[in-house]
Formats: sequence, structure tokens, C-alpha cells
Amino acid sequence: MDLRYTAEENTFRDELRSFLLENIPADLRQRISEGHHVGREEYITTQRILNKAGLATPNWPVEWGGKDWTPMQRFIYTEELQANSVPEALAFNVAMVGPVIAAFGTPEQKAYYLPRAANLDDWWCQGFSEPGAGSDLANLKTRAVREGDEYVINGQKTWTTLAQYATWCFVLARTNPEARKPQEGISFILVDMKSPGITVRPIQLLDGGHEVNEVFFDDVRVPVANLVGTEHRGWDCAKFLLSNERSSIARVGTSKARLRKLRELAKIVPAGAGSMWDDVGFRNKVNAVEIELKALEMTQLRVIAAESGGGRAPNPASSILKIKGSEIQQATTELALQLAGPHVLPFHSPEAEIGDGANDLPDGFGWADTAGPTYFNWRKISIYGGSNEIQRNIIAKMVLGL
Amino acid sequence: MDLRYTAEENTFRDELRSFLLENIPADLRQRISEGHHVGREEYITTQRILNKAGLATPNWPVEWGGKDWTPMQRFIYTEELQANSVPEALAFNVAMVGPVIAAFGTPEQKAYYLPRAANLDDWWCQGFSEPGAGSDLANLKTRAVREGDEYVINGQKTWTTLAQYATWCFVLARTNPEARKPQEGISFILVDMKSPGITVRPIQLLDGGHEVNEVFFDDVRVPVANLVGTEHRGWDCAKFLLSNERSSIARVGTSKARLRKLRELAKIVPAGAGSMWDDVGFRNKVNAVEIELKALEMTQLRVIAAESGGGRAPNPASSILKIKGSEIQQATTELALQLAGPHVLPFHSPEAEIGDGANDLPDGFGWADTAGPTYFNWRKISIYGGSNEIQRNIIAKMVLGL
Amino acid sequence: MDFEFSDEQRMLRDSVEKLVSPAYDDLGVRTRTAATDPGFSETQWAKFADLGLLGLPFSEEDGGFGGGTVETMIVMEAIGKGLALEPYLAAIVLGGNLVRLAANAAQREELIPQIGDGSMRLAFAHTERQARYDLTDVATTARKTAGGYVLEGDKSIVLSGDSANMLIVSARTSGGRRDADGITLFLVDPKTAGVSRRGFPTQDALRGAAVSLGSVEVPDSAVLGVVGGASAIIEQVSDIAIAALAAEAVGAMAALHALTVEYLKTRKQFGVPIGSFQALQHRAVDMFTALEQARSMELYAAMMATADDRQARRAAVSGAKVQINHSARYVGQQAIQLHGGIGVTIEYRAGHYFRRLTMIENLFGDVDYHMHLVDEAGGMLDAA
Amino acid sequence: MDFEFSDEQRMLRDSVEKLVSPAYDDLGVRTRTAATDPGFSETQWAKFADLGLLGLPFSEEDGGFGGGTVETMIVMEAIGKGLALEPYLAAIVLGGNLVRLAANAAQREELIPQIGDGSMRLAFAHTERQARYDLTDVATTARKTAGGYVLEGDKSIVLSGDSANMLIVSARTSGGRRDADGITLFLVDPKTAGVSRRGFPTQDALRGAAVSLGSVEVPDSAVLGVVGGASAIIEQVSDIAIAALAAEAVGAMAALHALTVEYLKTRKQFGVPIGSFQALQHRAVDMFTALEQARSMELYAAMMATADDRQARRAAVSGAKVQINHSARYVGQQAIQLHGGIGVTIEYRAGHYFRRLTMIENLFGDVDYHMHLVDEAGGMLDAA
Repeated sequence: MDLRYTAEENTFRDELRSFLLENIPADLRQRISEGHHVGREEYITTQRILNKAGLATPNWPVEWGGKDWTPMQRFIYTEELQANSVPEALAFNVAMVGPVIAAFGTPEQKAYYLPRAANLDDWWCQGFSEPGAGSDLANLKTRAVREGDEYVINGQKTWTTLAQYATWCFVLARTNPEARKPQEGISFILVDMKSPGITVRPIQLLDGGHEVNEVFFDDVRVPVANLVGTEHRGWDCAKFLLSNERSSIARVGTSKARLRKLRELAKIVPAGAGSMWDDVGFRNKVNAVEIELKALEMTQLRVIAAESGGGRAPNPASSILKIKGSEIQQATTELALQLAGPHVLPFHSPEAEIGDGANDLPDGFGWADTAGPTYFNWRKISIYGGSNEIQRNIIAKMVLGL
Repeated sequence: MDLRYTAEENTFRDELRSFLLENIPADLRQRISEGHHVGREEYITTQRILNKAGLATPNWPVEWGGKDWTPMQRFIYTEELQANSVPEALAFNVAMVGPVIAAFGTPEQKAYYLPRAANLDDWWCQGFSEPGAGSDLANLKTRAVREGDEYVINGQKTWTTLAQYATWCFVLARTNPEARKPQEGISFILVDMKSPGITVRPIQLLDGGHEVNEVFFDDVRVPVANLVGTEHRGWDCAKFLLSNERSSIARVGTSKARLRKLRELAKIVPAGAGSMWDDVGFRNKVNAVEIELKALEMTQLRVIAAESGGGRAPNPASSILKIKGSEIQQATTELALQLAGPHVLPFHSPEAEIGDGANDLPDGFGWADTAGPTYFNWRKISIYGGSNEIQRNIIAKMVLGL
Repeated sequence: MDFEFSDEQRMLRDSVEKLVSPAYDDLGVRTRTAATDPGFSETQWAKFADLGLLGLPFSEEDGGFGGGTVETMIVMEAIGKGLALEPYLAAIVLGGNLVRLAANAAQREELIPQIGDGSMRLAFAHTERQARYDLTDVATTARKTAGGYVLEGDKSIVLSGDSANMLIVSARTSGGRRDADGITLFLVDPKTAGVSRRGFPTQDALRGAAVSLGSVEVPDSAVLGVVGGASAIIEQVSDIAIAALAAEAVGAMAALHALTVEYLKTRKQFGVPIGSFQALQHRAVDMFTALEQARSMELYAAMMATADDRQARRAAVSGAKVQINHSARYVGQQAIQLHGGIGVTIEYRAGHYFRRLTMIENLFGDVDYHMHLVDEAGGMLDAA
Repeated sequence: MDFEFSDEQRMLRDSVEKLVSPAYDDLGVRTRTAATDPGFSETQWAKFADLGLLGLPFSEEDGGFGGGTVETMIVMEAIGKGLALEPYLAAIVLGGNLVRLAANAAQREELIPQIGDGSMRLAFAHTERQARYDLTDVATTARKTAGGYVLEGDKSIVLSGDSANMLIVSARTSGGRRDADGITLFLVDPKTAGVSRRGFPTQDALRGAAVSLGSVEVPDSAVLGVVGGASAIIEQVSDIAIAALAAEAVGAMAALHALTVEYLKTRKQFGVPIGSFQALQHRAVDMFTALEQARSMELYAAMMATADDRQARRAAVSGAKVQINHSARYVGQQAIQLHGGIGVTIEYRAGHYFRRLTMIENLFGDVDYHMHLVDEAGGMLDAA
């Protein structure tokens, strides 16, 4: 047992970090570090820089631009992006549709879609969730009826993240209503967002931001060539996709970056005769979160080691990572809320550019605009992707056998 | 609306307090305030002093030595006893069997048992709980079979508090096994603990103290004259008894006394160059509990006001009082645990006399030997009398309609 | 001890609820109203005046309603429950009580009728960037001139300050930045030369303003109260405001909790209402307990907010704010969590309560600030 | 990074568990053993020796096992799981490591064989009443005489000090009561004139002693390590002990959690196992999460407890103790709560784990103490 990073792992981290600091624009990283939303352009800029260096899609098969990395290297990669406030490559392209196409797609589909997804030439969104259905994909309502060499899609998707920017959508739709089991008879279909009959309605979140949408499909015609994998077997693609969505679930790097920022800010936020950082009570709160985070980081590493065939991991620990990870991320937003004090009040749109905030005055309260919105917005972290209550149900059943 | 105590209420409190301070031995109150168990002699001494002054049984009918007090006066009475570390009159006598006999008993039973119970000439214990049954009285196993003018009782009771001192036991036993509903066919019977066939087995608790027992009934013969109320209708007595057991459930006065003591002790417990009270972190913890306690006190007063026909009480709020009251009492034991530091370690029997503690050294750590035992012992507060989980079930159903 | 409302108080509660509850029942109406200046309904404000609510704090001799903290509590609970946009806290609870406590006879005679009929809307320009929650941290200066004063400084967070037509400005006539002595209150018409305001919406869809004072000249008659002696009045009014916010928070929490329980009963998963899941039931119970504990401290704060014993008042009001903040955070967060996805959208009512509760936490002192004051006051055991 | 045990470590784990697990499986045996002097099983202690566990910290050149913090972790986890009564923490983790780090060649040659074969049981007489958790707060004095020292003072909590046949006593040869410099370690035979011990059982059925030193004369050869320079070694050994306690706590928590889950599956209420109630399921899950977080910090502490970078070591070990204490309290309290009545009786195993975990919380620094050290060390972000 040796819990230190190997020399190779450290070199890997150092090289990656210096690449990011040299190549990703500093002002962009600054904005993210201050809690602003990642804008469309920022996604594109970052991902193309990463892709140019072959760093956008490490999780893909090598022949399609992936890296033959160890789970530890992948963890370091994600953590470095997060810890340096570099937006991760768009998950819908890189973590979701890419791997599915690489695994289930035809040679033509791979050749056409994968390079464009890697370079964010196409912007993908996820057509899974539906009103009422929650995360329960099995009782999917959206229909795709085969007519000649086309599918005609009707239905509604919701919580579709950044659909307003999307040029393509990967949709789960029911192609065989007569299937014996509800999850049978579903197909995985690629839909051009420019197709007639698609309407995108924004859903505004508590922070006033536009991040998720409802997407309506009204007689949308899609060539059968856009089917991925076998017809009626889309469930296999979905399961495969969801199983890929784990390694960075704890978002340790993100929380590290936020805590670093909080320490910086506390030193410039005036309080009494000095700064908030002079208040041992506040420092203790920051330190307490850092301790939890260190424990979570070690838990994450144990899971990775287990994936690499090593030791003593809780299983399936990813539910713990989800629960603790969300609690810690949310704790950092509560610390920012306290730091901002009364200056948390002024609101301006999270999409607005830096510099125009009502709060954005020379004496360093510019960041305070994001304290409230981020606190509000991040409540979602313990809700989406299977709420923390669902995660507890999973652990109770799978791990404790209750 | 006027949330101040009336002049009458304040006078009532002041007179009561000075009576207690003048008449209850100071060393006894001191021992209790340091967290020691109330011993047999201490119960008897206190209750007889109270009874002599007509203050042992205020909740009883006036003709049997009760007081015609308002709910507010009863609250002040209990709180003053608790706040001044005066042991309350033995609940089994005063809060439980007494009211039942006064309500359901024959004139002979009242005349014989009530004065003796008031003066603690008889020491009563409660024969309700049975192994396995938990708080669910309906599936009671203990049998009482009528033979001529006797009942023959067989069965086992458990968690019987202070049965080792008891001279009498009020027992719920099944007299009609054929009853249609399980809670029917139960009778409320008074049993002399000296009767042949009774065995008392101590159950030692986490603090090493002997406080509860198992009581075995092996062909115990009891005169039918000891039946209280109607045969087979003991359930009515039990329901009546349990409904009386509420007004001091939050134990606000007890927590006040403990917090006062903690403040005193913190000032004499050395830490660094000064005392624990110099540590603002510790003071904040004490203050935080005091805030919760103040809120609980107001909630308790609202309930009392509602009982007196007043305003805006949560209903049934007594479950809240139980939950919050236990959390706060337990919080005070955690504060004592922290205060004791490494000197919490030495153990000596909670029944031991003051002065012989391993910890009992001139420099003021004498109290520390109760810190651990009280912390361990008081875990029971959130368990007995319907665990806090049960209380939450009750509120969910009764108050929220879930 | 008596927890009963008087008949007058019951009548007040009923009429306020009849006025406030329906107004923003429709979130669309609320959002549109909030988005158009002045950010609330002037018609509704006129109705507040008709009910006499705008004269609530003033004595009957001064033509007011003669109401106290309990009456204010009744109004603010309804405002919290109804998500009202009207600037009652800023104009009446803060502005009105400052006038009541500081103004001389002539000023009362001039101001109170206008406040009461709604034509004068006050805002309290006090908080400065460096001050955080410290009521005596005032860097804005007032330099004496012949016949008046010149005000210089910046006020960063002025509640409802964007549309107020009269400002009460705190400024230093003597002493150092954080001294209790030397603070003076001034009546300042925002149209006065040198006053510039930048209004902003707040996170909870209300309004505020940052106010800059550049060589603002005011006459001696603008002084409100004793020169250099305002801090005791500011602390008193802040305590009244905390009691009022406690009531608004309880109104909001009660509505949010009811909304959540209702959702648990109606929303189905796996074919059963999610309210049948014990873990969610117990969460709803803990929310209820937090709500009732907050309600108890709301009453306690109303009782103590104007108590003469300064130390008892300090512990009581600060202790109440701590409880309110803890309860508001727990009830707010759990309400969103139990609602799931719909809870985090602005199209649903729960989130609006959550946002308001969160801002209330950060007004007039957070938990750490008031824990410090409770400590200074020697804890809660000896508080009445 | 490698979380795998080596083959040797796996063998060690298996043999230790085979030795420790069955020993006090029967609570009756444990209670009787604890009640009769020396409060543990000397036969069992001899088996510890046979396995080489008593020589674990010492280098192979010195005739030891050459084990490090990971090997200690393995032993202590088994001890925690098995509720072992043997004084391994006091005699080997504390005593052994003090000898390893401070003793000169001659002392090592004399002591290590006796420690390893079990004939010498060390105890560390350090904690004093006023010191609380401050390792450098030593009032006991050592006055230099011709050829030796005279020790004066009181040690209030000496773990397993009642039956130890050799004490390592910290005393001040120079400096003020709380100075880091000026502390010296002495080997003191408890039979020396002037040494008086009062042994006591501890809350967790282990043993301790209060030791008084009244003009105790010891020769120069009794000095362990550098005169006046012991505090760095004391801090190092305390960190090793914290890592060891973390392992014992994890062993105890794992066993207690397993016991609780088992109880939830078997105990029935209203005709169904109580483990079918979601609120209790989620509690058991939160216990599991607390356990796994503690396990992670147990490993982290084992990795960092002997790190050269003092600041990184400080943050890591203190951070680990904070996590261990939080997890121990939550897992312990919830285990009792979920067991209900039987949980609070001494006749059931759960309560014994709970008591031990509670005492571990109060050994070598509580949460507040270590939070202070983490703060001094600048937090955890930059820790390796």
C-alpha cells in the first residue's frame, strides 16, 4: 500500500496543468472561478483548444481520438480541469453521445458524427427525461413511428440542458408500443434540431438563468439512417451511456477551486476592523468543508483504485460520491452566501457580462452577484441525476441489503 | 396578546422557589445538579417534604390532596423543581397509579392507596412493557387467570424502572384471551411486590447503573380486590394514564439547570492559559443550545396556553416537545462530554457516593465522572416513551395528514 | 401569559390577509409587477393606506393607528405568506419607526400624514459596503455649515431605495468610522443636487438602490433627532425590523411548508404519492418542527423587541434571528429538495419563498453576527 | 497510488484477526476479564508477543518487526473490531514508538527484547489535569541532581498505567509550564520510591491510572532521548497514536454498523422487519457514508502520520481526527437509536462499541482542538 501519487502521475498532472494555464484564456478561467455560468462561446473556445491538443475526448476509443489512460489518469485530468476553472468538454458530446456512437454506431455514423462532436462543431443535447416520468426511463411516452425510411417523432422532453444552443439531440423514443417489457421497444435516434416540428421552450431556474428547456416534437421526420444500434434496443445504448456518467460525479476539483476562491475573497471582504478571514468562526467553517472534501477525495481514489482492480472500495461507492459530493458543493455555496452578507441582494442576469453587475464596484464585491444565484441554482445538484434520496435507496438495497 | 408572566404567576413561582430552596437539602440538590442519579433515599426525603407541604400531588383531585392549579401553574411547578435540581415526586406514584386509582378505584382503594402513594410509603413500579412487544400494549402476553377470589398471574415485564425499590406494581395483564380486539380483555391489577412468585432481575444500562429491571411473574396470586376499574377494561385505565404523561415532557427546567451548571463548570475547567469559558467556540455551542431551549420553552407555553383554551398551538405539539426536548437534553450531555476532555475516562459506579470518584480531586473535576455516564444513559431519552421516530410518524399522520 | 389576539388584532389580521393574499396569488402578475417600475403595485399601496396600515406605528395623537410589534407581526406574516412586493418593511417598519422615535413635533406633524396616506415613501439609507451588519459602522460624513450640513458618502444597500421619495440618511457628525457616538439622521429628498441613485432588482424580486451622496447640502431642519445621538434609535428600529422579518419569514415558511405537504400528497412515483415514503414524511415533520420553533421565537421577538432592559432585548432579538435563520434555511432547502425538479424553476411558487427566505437570512445580521451578540449579552438563560 | 495490501500485510491482517476476533466474542468473558486485574488477558498478551506484534514498531536490526503505520493500522482495526482489552495502544503504539524514536543504542538493546516478549509493559505518563490536550503543557518538574534527577508532579490520565511495569514520564527540565522546549522523557519503574499510582477502570472497560511523583529520584541513565528536547518526539508519537486510534475507531464502527444492519433485518415491528422502514434505511446509509469517509481518513492518516513535512502532517492527522470523531459520534449514536431499548443495555455488544468510540473521541484531542490545529496549518487544500 502506497497512497502517494507515483512520479508518473505527478508528471502527468504537472504537464496537463501547465498546458491548461498556458492555453485556456485567463479571463475565461477567472469568470468561471467567480461562479459565472459557462457561456456558449466559452464552451466552444475551450473544447476546441482541448480537441486541437487531443485532450477533449480521452474517454473515447483511441482510434477515435481517445487516450489509453488509466482510471487514475482520467481522474487527474478531470480534477485538473475543475481545479483550474476550465470548463469540461460538453458532456452531451463527449461523455454521452460520443461513446454511444463509438460503441453502437455504423462506420458511417462514427466517421461523420464523432469528429464533429469532439470539436463541438455539433452541439448535442439529451432527449431522455419526460414530464412526470422523472428519471424513470421505462415509462417513456415519446413515440417514433416508422414510415418508409423515416421515423415520425411525437412527444415532449424536459429538463433538456442547453437545448437552446443544440444543433442535434439524441432522443429515446418508443418504436414498439407492444413490447412485453416497458424498457423494450425503445430506440436511440439522432435528431437534427433544425428539423421542422421541433419547438424549444426555455425553463427559467431560480437564479433567473436559462439552462434547461422543454423540447416538443410535433411530427418530426427523421431518416432511419439516424437510428443508432438495433431498432427497439435503445435501452442498451441508454444503459451504456448512464454507466459512463460517473468518474467525476464527486466534482472534487470543482469544490477545491471554489474553496480556494473563498479563501481569497474572505481576505478582501471587510468585516469589523479587518476582513472576514480574521474571523476564526468563518475559517473553521471553511476548514470543516475542506476536511470533508479531503475524505471524499480519498474515497473517490479508493473507488478508482478498485476500478483499476485494487483494494478496499465501498461498492457501489459512486452513490456515496454523489451524495457527499453534492453536499460539499452546496456547502461551498452557503459559505459564499455568508461571505457576501447584505451585498448578496442585488440581482443581475447570470448571462450578463462581467463588469456590469450592480454589485460590481472597485472594492471587490463583483463576485457577490453570483453568490445568491449559485446557491439557488446548485440546489439542483442534490436533485438531478437521481436525487440523494434515490441514491440512499440504492445504497440501502445494493450495499446494505435492506 | 401579552407574553409576559402575570404578577400572580411570578408570585407563585417565587414562593415555590423559596420553599424549595429552604426545605430541600442543599447537598441533595447539589448532587443532582452534578448529574448523579437520584437515589432511593433522595426520592423519599424529597417527596415527603413536598407532601408535607401539600406539594407532592398537585395533579390529583383536590379531595385527595391535589391542587386546583392552572396548566400554567403546573408548568411553573415542574419547571421550578427541575430548574432547582429537586427530584420530582416519583412519577409511578404521582403521575401514573395515583390518578388512575383516583379516577377508577373503589372508595376503599382510594382511601388506602392514595395517601400512601402521595407520601411514598408505597413505592410503585409500572408493569406494562413486555419483551418483544415494545410500546405496543395491544399484544400483551402476561396472563391473569381468575381462580375464586384471586387472580393467578404468569408472564414477564421488562424495562421496569426502579423495580428494585418497589413495594407495589401496577400490572396490565390479559384476563380474557378470547376478546375480539387485542386491547380488549386486559385488566389493570395492583400487585404486592412481596407476593411469592415475583422475581426481579436487574438490567444494567450503558452507564453501569441499575435503573431498569425485568420482572417475572410465576403463579403470583393476587386478591381480586386489587383489580382497578372494570375487569377486562384495563385498557381504559392505561389510555387515561398515558394521556396524563405530557406536561413536563420537554423538561425545559432540567435543561436550564444543566446549562447553568455547564456555564459554571466551564469557568473552572482549565484550558490553555485560561478556562474553557474563554473559548468563544465553546460559548457559542452553549448559547446555541440556549436559543433552541428558549424556542422550545415558548413552544411549550403555547401548548399550555392552548390547553387553557388559548391560541395558536401546533397540534398535537407534545410530539414536537418530546423530539426537541430530548435533542436539547442530549445536547447538554455532549457539551459536558467536551468539557470533561480526557478526564471523562475514569469510571466509577453512578450509585457511588460523592467524594469517592476516581476523578474527584480538589481541582474541580469531581463532576467529570458523571459526564460519560450521563451521555450514555441519556441516549434513552430519544428512545423510551415512543422513540423520536415514532413521534415523527405521529406528527406526519396526525398533523400533516401524510 | 396570554397568546390570544385581541378582537382588534383579529380584525386587523383578517383584513390584511384579505388584502394581501389574493394580490400575487398569480405568479405571472407578480413577475410582471416586479419587472415594471416601481416594482410593486401603487394601487395596492393605496389600499394599504386605506386600511390605515401605513400609519400603523404612529400614535393616535399623531394621527396613526397606535400599533405595536404584535400588529406589525400580523401585517408582516401576511406579507410573507402573500409574497407581497410592496415596500412595507422599508417605508413603514424602518422609515415609519425612525420618524416615530426621532422626529420632533413639527416634523411629525409634517411627515406622518404624508406617510399615512402613501404619498411619502421613506427608505433608510444606512448600510455601507464596509459595514457588513455593524449598525455603528458609518463612514458617510455630514460637515456642519452655516445653516446646514454637507453630506458625503456611499450607501450600498438601501431597501426599496429606488422608488422612495424621501430618504433617511445616517451620517457621521463626529467620531471615528465605527464609533457608536456621532451618528446623525438626515431627511434627504432624493432629488437634491448631489444625490445619485442606482436602483437594482434584488434576488427575491424586490428592489433596492445604491445611493451616492456627493456634497449634498441639507438645511438644519433636515436633522432627524439628536445630532450625534442616532445609534440607540437605529439599534431599536433594527430590532423592530428583525421582529418584523421574523414574522415575514414565519408567514413564508408556513406557506412553503403547506405547499410542500400538499405536493407530497399529490405527486406520485411508482404509482403511490411520494408522501407515503417515510423518509420524506420525517423530513416534512422536521420542517414542521423548525417552523414551530421559529414561530415561537417570532412571538418572543415581538414581545421583546421594544423591551426597556437593553441586555434582555439584545439576547432575545438576536436569539430570535438565529432561530429564524436556521429554520428558514432548513425549511427552504428541504422544500426545494422534496419538490425535486419543479422546485428549482422560477415558474413555481416554492422557489420564490425560498429566495425571499434566503435574503431575509442576510438582512440585519446573519447567524454568526447574532451569535456574537447573544454571547455579549450573556446567553439566553436569564432573558425574560 | 496503490491501496493494495502487500502479501505480508495480508498475512498480518489474517493472523491478527484470527487471534483477536474470537477472544472477546463472548461479552461475559470480556466483562469478567475486565473486572479482574490486570484488566486484560495475559495469555492473550503472550500470543500478541508470539505473533511478533509487540515488536511491530521496531526495526529488524533492533530485533523488531519493522512495521510502520500501515501495519499498526491493520492491528488496531482488528483490536477495534474485537473490543480487545489488551494495552496495545499504551504499551506498543505509545511506549514502543517513544522508545524507538528516543532511546539510545544501549536502552534499545536493553528494552526492546523485553517489550517484544511481553515482559515489559510500558505506559506513557504525560497528560496532566490542566493540560487538557495541549502536548506541551507539562507542569511536572525534573530537578537535576548529582548523577540524576528528582521528579515532582501529578499525571492524571495514564492509559493502562495501573498494570504497566515501566513508565515513560514527561517532565520539565527547563522552561515555563506551556513551553515547547524544556520537556524531557524519563524511564521510571513504578516501584521506585515516591511513585504512587491509583488505578481506575475507564468508561469503556479499559484501565488507566493517576500517577503521583513525590520526590522520585532517577539516575541520569533514566533519561530517554535529548534533555529538554522531547516535544517533537511527543508530537510525532501522538500523531502515530491518532492514526492508530483512527484505525481502532474504523474497526469498531464497521462492526457496529454491521451489527445495526443485521438488527434492522431481524427485528420485527408491526409484523415486518424494521429495516423495511425507509427512514431507518436512510439512517443506516448515512452511517455507512460516515464509516466510509472515516475509513478514507484512516488511510490518509496512516499515510501522513510520519510525513517529514510537519505542516502537511499536522493538517492531515488533525483533519483525520476531526473526521473520525464526527463519524464515531454519528455512527455510535445512531446505532444505539436504531437498536432502541436493547441498545442502551450493557448486556448487548453495540453499547460497548459506542462507549469505546466515545472515549476515542476524547483521546489525543477533540474536534475543537484539532480544528484549531488545522486552522494553524492553513487548512487541507494544500495538504498532499
